Amino acid sequence: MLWRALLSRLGISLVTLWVVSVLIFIGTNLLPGDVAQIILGQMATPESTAALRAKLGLDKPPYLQYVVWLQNVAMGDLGISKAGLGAGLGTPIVEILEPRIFNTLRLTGLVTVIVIPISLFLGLIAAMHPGTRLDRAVTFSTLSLISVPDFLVATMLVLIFAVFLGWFPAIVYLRGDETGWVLIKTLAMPILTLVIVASSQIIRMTRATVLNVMSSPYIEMAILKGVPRKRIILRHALFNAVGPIVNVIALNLAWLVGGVVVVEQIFSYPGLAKLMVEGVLMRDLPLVQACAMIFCVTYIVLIFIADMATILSNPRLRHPK
Amino acid sequence: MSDTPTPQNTNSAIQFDELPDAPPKRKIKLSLLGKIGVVVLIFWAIVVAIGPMIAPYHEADILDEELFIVPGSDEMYPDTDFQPPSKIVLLGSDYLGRDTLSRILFGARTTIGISFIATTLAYLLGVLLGIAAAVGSKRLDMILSRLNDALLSIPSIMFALVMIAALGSTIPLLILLTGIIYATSVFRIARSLGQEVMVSDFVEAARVRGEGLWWIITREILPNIAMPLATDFGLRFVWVILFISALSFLGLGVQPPMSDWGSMVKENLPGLIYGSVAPIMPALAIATLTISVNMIVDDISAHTGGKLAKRMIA
Amino acid sequence: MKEVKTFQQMYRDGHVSRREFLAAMGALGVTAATAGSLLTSASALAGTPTRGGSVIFASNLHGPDDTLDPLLGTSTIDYTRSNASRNGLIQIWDDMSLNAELAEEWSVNSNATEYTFKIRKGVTFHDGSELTAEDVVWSMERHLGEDSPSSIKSFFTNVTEWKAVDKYTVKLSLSSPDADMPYKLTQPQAKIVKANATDWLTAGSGPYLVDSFQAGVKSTHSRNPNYWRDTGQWLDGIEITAITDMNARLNALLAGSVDMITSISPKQIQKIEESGNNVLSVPAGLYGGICCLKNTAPGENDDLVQGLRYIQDRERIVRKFLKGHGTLGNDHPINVSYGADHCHELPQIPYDPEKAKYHLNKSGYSEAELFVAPVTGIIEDVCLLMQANLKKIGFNLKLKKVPSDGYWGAVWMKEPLNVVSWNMRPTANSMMGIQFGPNGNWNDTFWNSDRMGELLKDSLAETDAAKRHEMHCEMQKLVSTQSGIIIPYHTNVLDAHNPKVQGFSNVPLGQFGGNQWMEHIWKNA
Amino acid sequence: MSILLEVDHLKISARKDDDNLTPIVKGVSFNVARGEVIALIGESGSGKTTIALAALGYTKPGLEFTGGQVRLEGEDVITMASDQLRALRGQRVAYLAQSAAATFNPALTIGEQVTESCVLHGILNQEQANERAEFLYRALELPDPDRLGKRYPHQVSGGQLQRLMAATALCGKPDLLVLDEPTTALDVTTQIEVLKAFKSVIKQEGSAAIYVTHDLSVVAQIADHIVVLYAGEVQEHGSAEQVVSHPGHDYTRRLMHAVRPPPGAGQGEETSSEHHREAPALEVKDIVAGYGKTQNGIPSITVLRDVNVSIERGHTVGVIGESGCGKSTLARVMAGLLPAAQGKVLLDGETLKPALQRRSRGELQKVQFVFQMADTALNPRQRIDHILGRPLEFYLGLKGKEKRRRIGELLQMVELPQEFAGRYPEELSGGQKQRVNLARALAASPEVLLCDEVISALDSIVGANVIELLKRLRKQTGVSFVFISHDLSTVASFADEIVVLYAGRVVEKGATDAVLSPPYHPYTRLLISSVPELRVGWLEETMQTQEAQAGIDRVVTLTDTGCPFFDRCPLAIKDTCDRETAPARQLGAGHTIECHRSEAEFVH
Repeated sequence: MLWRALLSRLGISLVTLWVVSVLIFIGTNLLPGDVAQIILGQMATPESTAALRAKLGLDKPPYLQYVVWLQNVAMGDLGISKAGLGAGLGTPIVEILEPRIFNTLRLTGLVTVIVIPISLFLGLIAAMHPGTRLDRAVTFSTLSLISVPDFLVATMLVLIFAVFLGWFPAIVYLRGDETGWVLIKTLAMPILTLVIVASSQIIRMTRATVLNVMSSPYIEMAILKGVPRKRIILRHALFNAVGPIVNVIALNLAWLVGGVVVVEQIFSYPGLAKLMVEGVLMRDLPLVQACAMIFCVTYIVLIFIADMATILSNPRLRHPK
Repeated sequence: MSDTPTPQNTNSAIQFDELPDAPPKRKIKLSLLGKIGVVVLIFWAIVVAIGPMIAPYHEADILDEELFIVPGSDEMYPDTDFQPPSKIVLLGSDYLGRDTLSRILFGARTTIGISFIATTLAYLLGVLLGIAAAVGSKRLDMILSRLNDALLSIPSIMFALVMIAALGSTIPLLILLTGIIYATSVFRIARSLGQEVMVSDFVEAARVRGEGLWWIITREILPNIAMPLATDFGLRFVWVILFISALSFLGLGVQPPMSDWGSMVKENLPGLIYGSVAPIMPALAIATLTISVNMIVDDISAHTGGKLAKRMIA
Repeated sequence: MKEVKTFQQMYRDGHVSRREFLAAMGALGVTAATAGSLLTSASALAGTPTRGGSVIFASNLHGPDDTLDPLLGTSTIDYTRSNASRNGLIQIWDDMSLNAELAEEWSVNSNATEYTFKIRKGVTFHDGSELTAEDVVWSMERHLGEDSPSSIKSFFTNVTEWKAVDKYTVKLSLSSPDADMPYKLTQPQAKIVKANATDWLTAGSGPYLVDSFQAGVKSTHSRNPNYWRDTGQWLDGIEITAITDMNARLNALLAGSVDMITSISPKQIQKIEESGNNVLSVPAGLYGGICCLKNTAPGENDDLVQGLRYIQDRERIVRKFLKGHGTLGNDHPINVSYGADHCHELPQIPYDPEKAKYHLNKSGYSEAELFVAPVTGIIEDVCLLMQANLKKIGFNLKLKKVPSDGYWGAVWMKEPLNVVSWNMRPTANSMMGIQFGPNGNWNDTFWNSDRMGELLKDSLAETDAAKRHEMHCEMQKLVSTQSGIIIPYHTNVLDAHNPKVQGFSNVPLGQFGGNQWMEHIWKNA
Repeated sequence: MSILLEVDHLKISARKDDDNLTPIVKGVSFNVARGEVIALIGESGSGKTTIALAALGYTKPGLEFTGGQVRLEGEDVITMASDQLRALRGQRVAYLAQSAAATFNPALTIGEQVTESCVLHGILNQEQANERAEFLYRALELPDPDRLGKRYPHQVSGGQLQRLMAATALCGKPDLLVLDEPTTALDVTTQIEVLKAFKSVIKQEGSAAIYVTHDLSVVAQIADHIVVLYAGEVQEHGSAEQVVSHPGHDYTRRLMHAVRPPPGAGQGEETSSEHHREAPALEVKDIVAGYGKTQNGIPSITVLRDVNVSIERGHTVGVIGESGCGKSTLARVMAGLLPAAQGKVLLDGETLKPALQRRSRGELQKVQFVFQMADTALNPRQRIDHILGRPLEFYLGLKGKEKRRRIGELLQMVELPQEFAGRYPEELSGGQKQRVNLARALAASPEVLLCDEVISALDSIVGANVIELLKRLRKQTGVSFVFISHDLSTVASFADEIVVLYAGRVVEKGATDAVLSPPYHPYTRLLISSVPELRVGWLEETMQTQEAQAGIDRVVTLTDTGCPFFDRCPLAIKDTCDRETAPARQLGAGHTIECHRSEAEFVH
């Protein structure tokens, strides 16, 4: 039963991935302008354009282009970026991606490490004392934070911490060899922004889910058994709230990888989202496709993991009759 | 002799009437925060209706320098941009020397209007397809669900970015894109609500009666999922406002000189370092609107037992 | 002589260029010789150079298409890197004069069709090999041919061949006369790199080595210990990056995260100065403008264009949008920064809504659509002001905002009314020629005038200063009355830096003094 | 006997949103002595559970104490601080909830949950607690006691969970047990088993108990004293013997009246034969049905096998069996909601299409389905007149005045006031909703009504009234009924014929009298003997009998071969019953028993 559930989720993920690849291919090919012409820029002539089109395989019918592209992607070959292509060199996208992925993962990782304990703690505290001042403070502040645009949060934080207080640098400027405290300090502003935005959602979801579980009969039973509040939350409620919480964490992680354009833009952080925006601006189709694939794969993998966690946390599936 | 008075035993019926099944459902009563939310919401609704009429200036008007001349001063060309609130400009002026208040009043129609239409579109699409998936064949459900999953997996800002880069920035496209992007989450909710209602006894009763699909959808299912969907509409509306603001922030919003709140924040950000209120005011407008909608939704979903919250991520 | 003093102060503050200063002095009747003695070098005013330290330079734009190949350069960050690590044959100095760089000296034949360059001996690339004529020929030949990826290959369409006469002599043959060729060779794309280069990191001979390079992220540079000349090279190291968001860029400077930021907005100047940082404002010929295509409606209607000229509130634009860091535009590109070629006799077109109304009424149009993209600083604001002012006189100008990406391919030179931005060219001739000449690559208002062609050709050959000035005046008058270009303003090159960093020049051809600051700036400890 | 718990003028109210208090419990007083079982009896809304929970110093969310005291050994639990309460709960007073399936945390092992309370209170350490739990498992006759603690709640059956609930409560040796309808959700055969276990353990442990129920017959078996509650007030209070045999109060008598006599011969009602015709009104032949993919006519989860039932015109056929036996599935096959994998459904002798989508409107009209839960079967967003009007419009094409008139008639038929037409379902009580549910089915003027457990969700008095209504309607309309229920007494009092289902097979069928009198199928006998009788001492008597052994609760398994009842049957013949399909023995007119044993061997 467990394996069946896992396999069916895996199947669904793979199908979704395939649909995603088709959508991305169609979507990016909608971008205006002939790629070849864009690469050649204002110097394009009919002959050179045709030659480049042939070189890039753009003279083939779209479905063939798709098949070739999918094959290459599956083999880990994400194509050649327009960057430097004119000189006959080109840059393999993998090379461009590598440092960006590293940066994105580093930021996401640091944010996650901070966000998860904080949000779980605050969410649980709020759920443990519903209706109290603490709960209302948490509820109201998270509600407010998810209601304001993230660029405002980011800008206010910069003004306070970087410009007025001067504690942290206003933008991320990485030398590449930072470690430990220096690294944290350098990344402080984006981390702070993302922590605030992401944790608000997780706190709310944790609180809501735990409260929802708290209204179930087995929690009432635990109360009537004289189980202390702390144990009720941590042992009885949390276990059953794992599914939704893991899910919202997964969604937030996916957002951290691909959805933080505004934040990366404001802090000039060389992450993946910013790379994709730059790719769109340059009409660098292979680059846009590669980034989009990475985001979608991340999303699908994270959701798959969350589903796994949900399935595994369900004793019915873990311990069949 | 119990739940109805029958002729034989009217006397005892009075004494031992059938006890009510459950206390009558509590009517939704808003908390103080919820009430504040409603007041703010009504305020913005009025602004949408009559904002441009009560605005002191037109949204495109760049105020003349003469307006700002302080009597007695020999400064002939006083600054007009990023002016603090005064009698001339109640909420200050923006980076070009336009009246912030007027632009917020005009912008309410743009921002709320676009978001509202986009959310409505998302609902039309999402509910239609979601219910189709819920009541339709397994194969249809599979196709729609996978397509939906795929769309969901693409970061929405990226999706919008590529499409706007591809097709140009126009209001109809903005609405269509936002509608499609948010239809994905509406789809999931409508589908799960639809599936829930679909297996309920009263739908089964209608099926046993021989009712057609259309009747079942419109008379049995829709009325029963209307309330949770309406609540969710509020939340979705907030996200759409934030999303469109983010797009505006990235420069993909409406055409100048039309004002929308998101672009207003962006274009006036340079004033922030001078302590200008120009970027703060539209941000506050967004925040008051979104927070108030969220407060109302929060209140309502507190009464529906957090079911909603569970679906939000489902 | 109050005016002289004022100008002196303006020059020191960087509000006027040397050229402008000299021109202004001329206008005031001060002779050139006297003017020269009034002028003190910017560096001398700033203080004494010190060795050591490093700076972080933040440009306004970068991305995965950043390149170390000079020929592909398209942005400030590419030019900056190019100047840091490579040399050209010829370079432009502070006073817009041509000076020897890798070419020790050069000569030209009488009809300007053959140039001979003497290459400096003993120059080595960063990998230690010697720079010779062969490298020059290889580097320059890459600009030739239709398939060349060079972004300035159109400059060299008249090149017949580059030839190494001996190890240190190069000969250039042209198919048609070109007196501006030396200026073209000062372009950042025309740097000399090692022949058959494969490793772009060590392919240059410039003052700073490339230690690391990540496109769209940053590059790091350290002093070239074997540099062939002594221009200071005060800094130990340079880091070059970009911050795309204008506010983020400013915040970075204010917070001390970077030392130099390019392309600041005039609105930010007050804050920068309050914060104790310095603004470098170099008057220049660069401008933003509106193109009305003359070959199609509505731009073909002279009255419409004339009406749009009168509706430009030029004074307010310079006063308010540029905060004074710019000059009034007179609907032709050649402003005072071009020195003697600028026609100061031409009357300044005023803001006159009545005349605008008259012309627009006469044109028969009551509305039009203008394509706007944020291609340069305040162009959007200018269009919004124009729109608001047109509204007052009953003309409905619709603004169609489009993204700046793809703008040059999809909108510019295609839509009837669009916006444009032009960088300053080294000479008035090259500027006029490229935009309005009969063979101009980018005749973006599709205005063709035989007289213009004649004047361009003749002025290039004219040696008499007065006559040349007269010809330029005629050209400027033609452009400002007959072409479809509307130029309301010229903006200064605006940059900002930490006050510890000093020694910037005033070359108006790029950021921080023509993008060639690295050799002679220093940072006080 | 010393007094353990004193409930003294207890008042509990519900706080509404507008801060008004609605009294729920209106000054209730009673005492519980040590070692004594007090039953709180009443219908839903009487406040019995609320009072019981007060013994733990607990109120459900939204309720609050507004007066009186609940003294445990002289100490008022209402005013206790939360620490004291925590110490009290689980240690001195333990609670057993109605639905063990919901009150066990699905994520934790049974062992942890059983021992949690006493370990937390420091009564025992984990090891001792485990031992104690194991001891209790044995005492409660739970299978596999050594390993039970390591299993999860979903891995054991409902009846076992209910007993595990008792183990949880008893683990800390509390002074007082509060049992809240602990057997209501169980099948009769399981209920008797659990009751038995409770009773003996309570006796062994010597603890006092408050037993909350609506079922007088259950109370009679277990309680020493009975407190009868109505609308938050005590109606009668006395010893079990006294209340059961000499009810003093009007309401108690009405409760007694609603209890149907135990099933037996001679209860079936005579239905007039004037509606008789040749062909049965509805007939199912050789039905095989189930869920999942069907291969070779066998669904992957087969629920019904070779089922034959025929409903004569104007007759009532009762279908009886434990949960999971396939009763509802049979009704769904008849209605066409679940197309059968094999077999035929005939209406008036005409074969119906298996799926309802393919049946004609006229065919659909003739067979109407009455759903079990009126709460969910009525669309909460439709007014009663819409609910009743739709079938009138749909089948009969009635409109306007004519429709309104007919709606009025229908309401009259089900004894509801006319003004209910304008109400929404949630404004009605459970019994009223069930009447609307019936009226909707009647609106179609059907020939056959399929009633699926229509009274099992109702309180006894209300349920009894609905049965009376059904009897009247049958007389008035001559409609045939298929009456599905797990409650043999109800079926016995209403049906002409009974079909006994076990694990998807018809094990016995025939006229009501024939089925309810010997010879019995062993399973029928088990069912009959499991129905509690309303007299003190019945449980003890039944515990001695052989049948009780068969009641040992096992998961009903669907078998492909042999008799499915094999592993519970006291008369099972090894190697025969588990291998060969039981033959159908004809025992007189229409009476069939499927069993390997001969008629003579059936225990009489």
